[in-house]
Amino acid sequence: MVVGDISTGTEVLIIGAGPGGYVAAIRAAQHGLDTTLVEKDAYGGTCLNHGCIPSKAFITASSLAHEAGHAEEMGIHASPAVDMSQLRNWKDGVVDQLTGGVEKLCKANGVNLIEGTARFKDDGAVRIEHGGEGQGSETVEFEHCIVATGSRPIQIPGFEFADDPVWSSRDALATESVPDRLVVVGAGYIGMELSTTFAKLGADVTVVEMLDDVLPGYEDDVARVVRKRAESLGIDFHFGEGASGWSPDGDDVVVETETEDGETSTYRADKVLVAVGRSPVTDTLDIENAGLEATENGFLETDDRMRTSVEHIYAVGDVVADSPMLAHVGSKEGIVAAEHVAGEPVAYDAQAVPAAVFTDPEIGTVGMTEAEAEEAGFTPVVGTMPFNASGRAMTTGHTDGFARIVADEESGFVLGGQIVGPEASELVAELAFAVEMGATLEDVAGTIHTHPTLAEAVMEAAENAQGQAIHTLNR
Amino acid sequence: MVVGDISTGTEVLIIGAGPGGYVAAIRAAQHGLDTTLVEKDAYGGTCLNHGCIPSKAFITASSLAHEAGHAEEMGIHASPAVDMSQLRNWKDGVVDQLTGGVEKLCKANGVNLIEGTARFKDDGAVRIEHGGEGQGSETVEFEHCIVATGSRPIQIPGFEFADDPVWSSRDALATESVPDRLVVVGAGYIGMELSTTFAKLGADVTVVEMLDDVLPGYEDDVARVVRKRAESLGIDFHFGEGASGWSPDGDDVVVETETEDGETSTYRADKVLVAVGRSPVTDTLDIENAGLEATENGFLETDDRMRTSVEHIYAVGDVVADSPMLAHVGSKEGIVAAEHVAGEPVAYDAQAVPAAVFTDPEIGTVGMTEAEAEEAGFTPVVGTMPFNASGRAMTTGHTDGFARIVADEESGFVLGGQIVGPEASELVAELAFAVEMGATLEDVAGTIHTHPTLAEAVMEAAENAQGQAIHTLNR
Amino acid sequence: TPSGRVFASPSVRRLARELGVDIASVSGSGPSGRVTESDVRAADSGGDDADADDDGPRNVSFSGNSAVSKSGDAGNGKTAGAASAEAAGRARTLAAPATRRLADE
Ligand SMILES: Cc1cc2nc3c(=O)[nH]c(=O)nc-3n(C[C@H](O)[C@H](O)[C@H](O)COP(=O)(O)OP(=O)(O)OC[C@H]3O[C@@H](n4cnc5c(N)ncnc54)[C@H](O)[C@@H]3O)c2cc1C
Ligand SMILES: Cc1cc2nc3c(=O)[nH]c(=O)nc-3n(C[C@H](O)[C@H](O)[C@H](O)COP(=O)(O)OP(=O)(O)OC[C@H]3O[C@@H](n4cnc5c(N)ncnc54)[C@H](O)[C@@H]3O)c2cc1C
Repeated sequence: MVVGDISTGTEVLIIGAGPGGYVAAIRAAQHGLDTTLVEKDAYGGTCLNHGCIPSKAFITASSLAHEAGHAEEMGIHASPAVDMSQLRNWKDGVVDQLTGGVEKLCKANGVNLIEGTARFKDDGAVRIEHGGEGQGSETVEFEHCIVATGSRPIQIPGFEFADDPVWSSRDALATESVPDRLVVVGAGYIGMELSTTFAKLGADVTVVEMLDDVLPGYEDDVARVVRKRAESLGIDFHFGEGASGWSPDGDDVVVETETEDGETSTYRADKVLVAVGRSPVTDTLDIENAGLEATENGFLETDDRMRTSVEHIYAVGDVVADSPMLAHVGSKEGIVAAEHVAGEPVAYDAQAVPAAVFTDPEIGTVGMTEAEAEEAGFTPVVGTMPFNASGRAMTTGHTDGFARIVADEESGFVLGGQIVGPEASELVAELAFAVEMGATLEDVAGTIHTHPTLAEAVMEAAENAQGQAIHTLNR
Repeated sequence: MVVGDISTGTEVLIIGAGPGGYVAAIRAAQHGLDTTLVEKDAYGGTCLNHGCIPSKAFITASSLAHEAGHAEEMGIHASPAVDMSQLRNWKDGVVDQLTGGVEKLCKANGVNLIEGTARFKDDGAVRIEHGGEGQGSETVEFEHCIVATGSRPIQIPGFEFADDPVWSSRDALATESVPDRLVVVGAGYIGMELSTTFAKLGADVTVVEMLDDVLPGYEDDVARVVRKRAESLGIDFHFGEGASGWSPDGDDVVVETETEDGETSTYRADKVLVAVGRSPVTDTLDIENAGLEATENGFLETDDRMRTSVEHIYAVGDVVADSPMLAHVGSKEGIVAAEHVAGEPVAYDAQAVPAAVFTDPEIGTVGMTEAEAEEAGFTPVVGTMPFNASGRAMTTGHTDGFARIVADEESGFVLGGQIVGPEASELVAELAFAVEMGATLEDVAGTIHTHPTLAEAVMEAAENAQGQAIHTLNR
Repeated sequence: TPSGRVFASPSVRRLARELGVDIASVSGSGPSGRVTESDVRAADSGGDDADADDDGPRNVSFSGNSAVSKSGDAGNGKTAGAASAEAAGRARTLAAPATRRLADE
C-alpha cells in the first residue's frame, strides 16, 4: 500500500468538477446526501477554464472594439486599440472569480472536495492519486458514483497540440498576442466563434473546412447569415478541403490541405488552430474495473435517469453517448443523476434542448427544424420574422438574420425554432420554454411582448405562422 | 360646404396611426373588414417618430461610445468622439424606414389611408380636414370607430415647450448638438432614459424630481441599481424639489426649484428638459358630438373588449383610462378592438403586461411584485439571482442588478418578476410568457437554459425560490 | 400525436412520474389536447396506475428527435411539493392564452 493511502466512504462520489459534475455535487448535497467531488485539475472544468467562459469574454471584448471602430454611420468615430495581454488578464480574472465561486458554493452546500485523479478500483471504489509526486493517494468507497470527466479536443494526424504553432481552442484562449495570420481548421461552432473573434482583433483569418459550409448541422439559411458576415469581416473560407499537415518555414507555418480529389493547397500563417471536435475522457479511468464499457468512440451509454449499465454508476455531461456536448445539457443531466440518487421522481425528459453559437450574429436554436418535424410525422407550419423588419433591431444597428418558429399545423403546438440575429442566444430562452411547456402558436402570439425589443420577433414569427403578422407580409 | 368635401363610408374607421391605431387597422383589414385609417401627422405616431424608436437609437449609440471609452479593464483603448448631427441623421434614417414600412404594410393589407385631422360629427361620422390650407376636407361615415389618438407631453406652469431652451422629450430627440449642461425635470422612465443618454454623450446632467427617488412606481431595490449607476455617470440628483420656473441669463437658463417647505434652489444650464408625464389627446376630437365623455384627466374608459360607453366606438392606446401608456399595450388593445369588430372571441385579458426601462442597466418587469402578490391574497415566495453570480454577465462586464421571480408559495404559480440588469428588456419576455401561461416555478426551473446566457438567471431565480439554486446560496 | 410525443409542462410530467401515471396514456383536456395537472390527477384517482419503473437501464436517444418524449415512468418515488389544484381557482385566471380563448369561444 502506498504511504498515506487511507480509505474513506461516501454516499455519492462525483468524478470531475465541470458543469456536469459540480452541479450534480451541489444538488446531491442539497438533498442531504454525503457527497464527495474529485477534480484533478480546476473547478469548473472545460467550460469555465477553457471553454464557454473564456471564449465569451474574448468575444465580448473583440466585438465591442470592432463595433466601436465601425460605427461611423451612427456618428461614432473611434479607433480602438486592444491590448491583448490586458484582455487576457481580464479574462483570467473572470475565470478565477467563477472557479473560486464554484469551490465556495460546493463547500457552502457541504460537498467534500478532493483534489486528484480518480480511477476505478472496482464497482464500489476509486483510487485517487493526488496531484504531484509524493502527494500520495487514497481510496474512496462509494454507494453511487457519477462519472463527469468531460472531453478533450480531438487531434488530427499531423497536428500535435504540443507543437508551439499548433493551437487547440485552449491555447487560442490563453494567447497573449493576436497572430497576424491565423489558419483555422474546422468551421464548427468553436472554430467559427474563434475565427470571428480573432478576425475582429485584427488577424487575417483563413478557415479550412472539409464539408461545404460553415456550421455543419445547422440549416443552410441559418449558416448562410453567419458565413456572409464572417466573409465581410475578411475571413477567407476554403470548403471541401481537409488539413493534411503543416511544416515550418522560418517563423511561418505552412498548412497543407487536400480535397477529396487529391488536389492540394497551402496556406501560410503564424498559427494554426485545430477545432475539429471533442472526444470523451473515459480512457484514463480504468472503467473496465467497474464493469463499464465505452462505445466505440469512448462514450458511456445511459438511460433517462443517467444510469449506466452498472446501475449505481451514473454518467453526465460530455461523456454521455447520444447527448449534445453542451454545458447546460451536462448540468441538467447532473441534476437528474443527483436527484435520482436522492430518490426524486426525475427523468431526463427535456423536450427542448436549446443551443447557441456566439458568432456574429449569434444563433439560438431549440427543438425541431421544419425538416425534422416532417420526419417525425408532424405537418409543420413555419413562421418567420426577419430582423430587418424589427424596430428594436434597427435601433441597435444589427438587422441581419431572422427568428423562425416551427409548429404543428393541426394542433398549433410549438415544436422548435431557429433564431439567427442579435441576442439570439438569449431570445431562444422563450422559445425553449414554449416547447417545454407544450405551448401553442396562439400562446406565444397572444402574450404581450415589450416594445421595442428583439423578443417581439418571436411573437411576430408566431403570428406569421398563423397568417396574421403585423410587421411582415404573410405568405 | 367646403370645396372638395366628399362623403364616403367605411366599416371601421381608425383615428390615429400610432402603435395602437396602425396595428388595429392592419388586423382589421386582415379579417376582411373595409378599414380606413386617418392620421394627421406621421405614420407610427409618438412611438416611431418621437418616442420608443428614436430614444432607443440614441441610447444604443451613446452606450456604445461610452462603453468603448471605458473598457480599459478589458484592454480596449479608445476615445470615441460622437458627431451628433450624424447620429441624428442615422436616427432619422431608422425612423423613416420604419414609418415608411408602416405605410407600406397598411397598404399591402388593404387599409385605406387618409391624411388629415379627424373630428366627430356625430356617433356615425367624422369630418376630416386635410393638412394645410385649401386642401379641403371630407366626411367619412363609419360602422365602427377606434379612437387611437395617443398622448402628448404634459407642460408644467412656467415651462413652455415653445420656448427654445425648454425641451420636451421630442425636442431632446431632435437635437443636433449635445448641451454642455442639461437640467432634467422628472426622474420617471423618460427622464431617466434621456438623462443617461445625454450624460453618456458628455453633458453635465442635473435631475430634479419632486418625489424621493428615481423611477417612482418601481421597487426601491430596483430603482437603486439604476440611480447608483446614473450617479456614477456623473448625474446629479435633487429629490424632493419641484421645478417652479426658469429665466434666461445671457445664453444660460436658470432653473428655479422649490421644496415642499418652500426652500428654493437654482440650477444653471443650457437646456431644460421637462419630462413629467403625458396626457391623452381627446380634447381636439369633438368627442361630445359622438356622445363620448372623457374622465377628468382626459382618458376614455373602456370595457375589456376596448368598447367605450358608445358600443360601436372603441378606444385603444394611450387614450385608454387605467391602462399603462405603453406602445405594446396599445398594440394589444388595437388587436383586441379590431378582432372584436370582426366578431372574434377576444378580450383584453392579459395577465402579464411587461414593461421595460432602457436605462443603464435596463429594467424589465412583469406581473406582481412581492408586495402586490401579498395584497392580492397570495403567500408570495421570492427567488433572486444577482447578475454578479452569472457567468454570462461577468463575460459582458455588466454585473449590476438581479433577476427576481415572484410566485405563490402553495401552488408554485409564477405571479411576476423584476429584472434589473443587462438585457433586462429582453429577459423579461420569458417571465411574461411564464406568467401568461400559468406556469409554475418548477416549469421555469425545469426548462434547460442555454449556457452561458443571462437568461439562466431567470431559471436560477426560480431555483432559488424553491430553495435549490446552484449558483447562489439559498436562504 | 406523431412519435408518441406528449405535450405537457415539466411540472405536469414530474407529477405523473411521482404518481406513477403513464402520461402517454392520459388524454389531455388543454388546448389541442395538452395534458394538464388535473388530467394527471384524474388519471391517478381513476386508478390506471402504470407503476412501471422497470429498474433496468434503458437506452435512449437524445439527438435529432430530442423533442420526442421518453416514456414517463415512476422513478423510485418520494413526494415532492406538487402544485395544488385548488390554487388554480383563485381570482386570477392562471390559464394560458390559448386556454382562455378556447373558453371564450
Ligand atoms: C472553446 C469552447 C467553447 C465552448 N463554448 C460552449 C458554450 O458556449 N456553451 C456550451 O454549452 N458549451 C460550450 N462548450 C462545451 C462545454 O465546455 C462542455 O460541454 C462542458 O464543459 C462539458 O461539461 P462536463 O462537466 O461534461 O466536462 P468538463 O467541463 O470537460 O469537465 C470535466 C472535468 O473532469 C475532470 N477530470 C477528468 N478526468 C478526471 C479524473 N480521472 N479524475 C478527476 N477529475 C477528472 C477534468 O479535469 C475536468 O475538470 C465549449 C467548449 C469549448 C472547448
Ligand atoms: C420619449 C418617449 C419614449 C418612449 N419609449 C417607450 C418605450 O420604450 N416603450 C413603450 O412601450 N412606450 C414608450 N413610449 C410611449 C409610447 O410612445 C406610447 O405609449 C405609444 O406611442 C402610444 O401609442 P398610441 O397609438 O396610443 O398613440 P400615439 O403613438 O401617440 O399615436 C397617436 C397618433 O394619433 C394621431 N392623431 C391624434 N389626433 C388625431 C386626429 N384628431 N386625427 C388624426 N390623427 C390624430 C397623432 O398624430 C399620432 O400619430 C415612449 C414615449 C416617449 C415620449
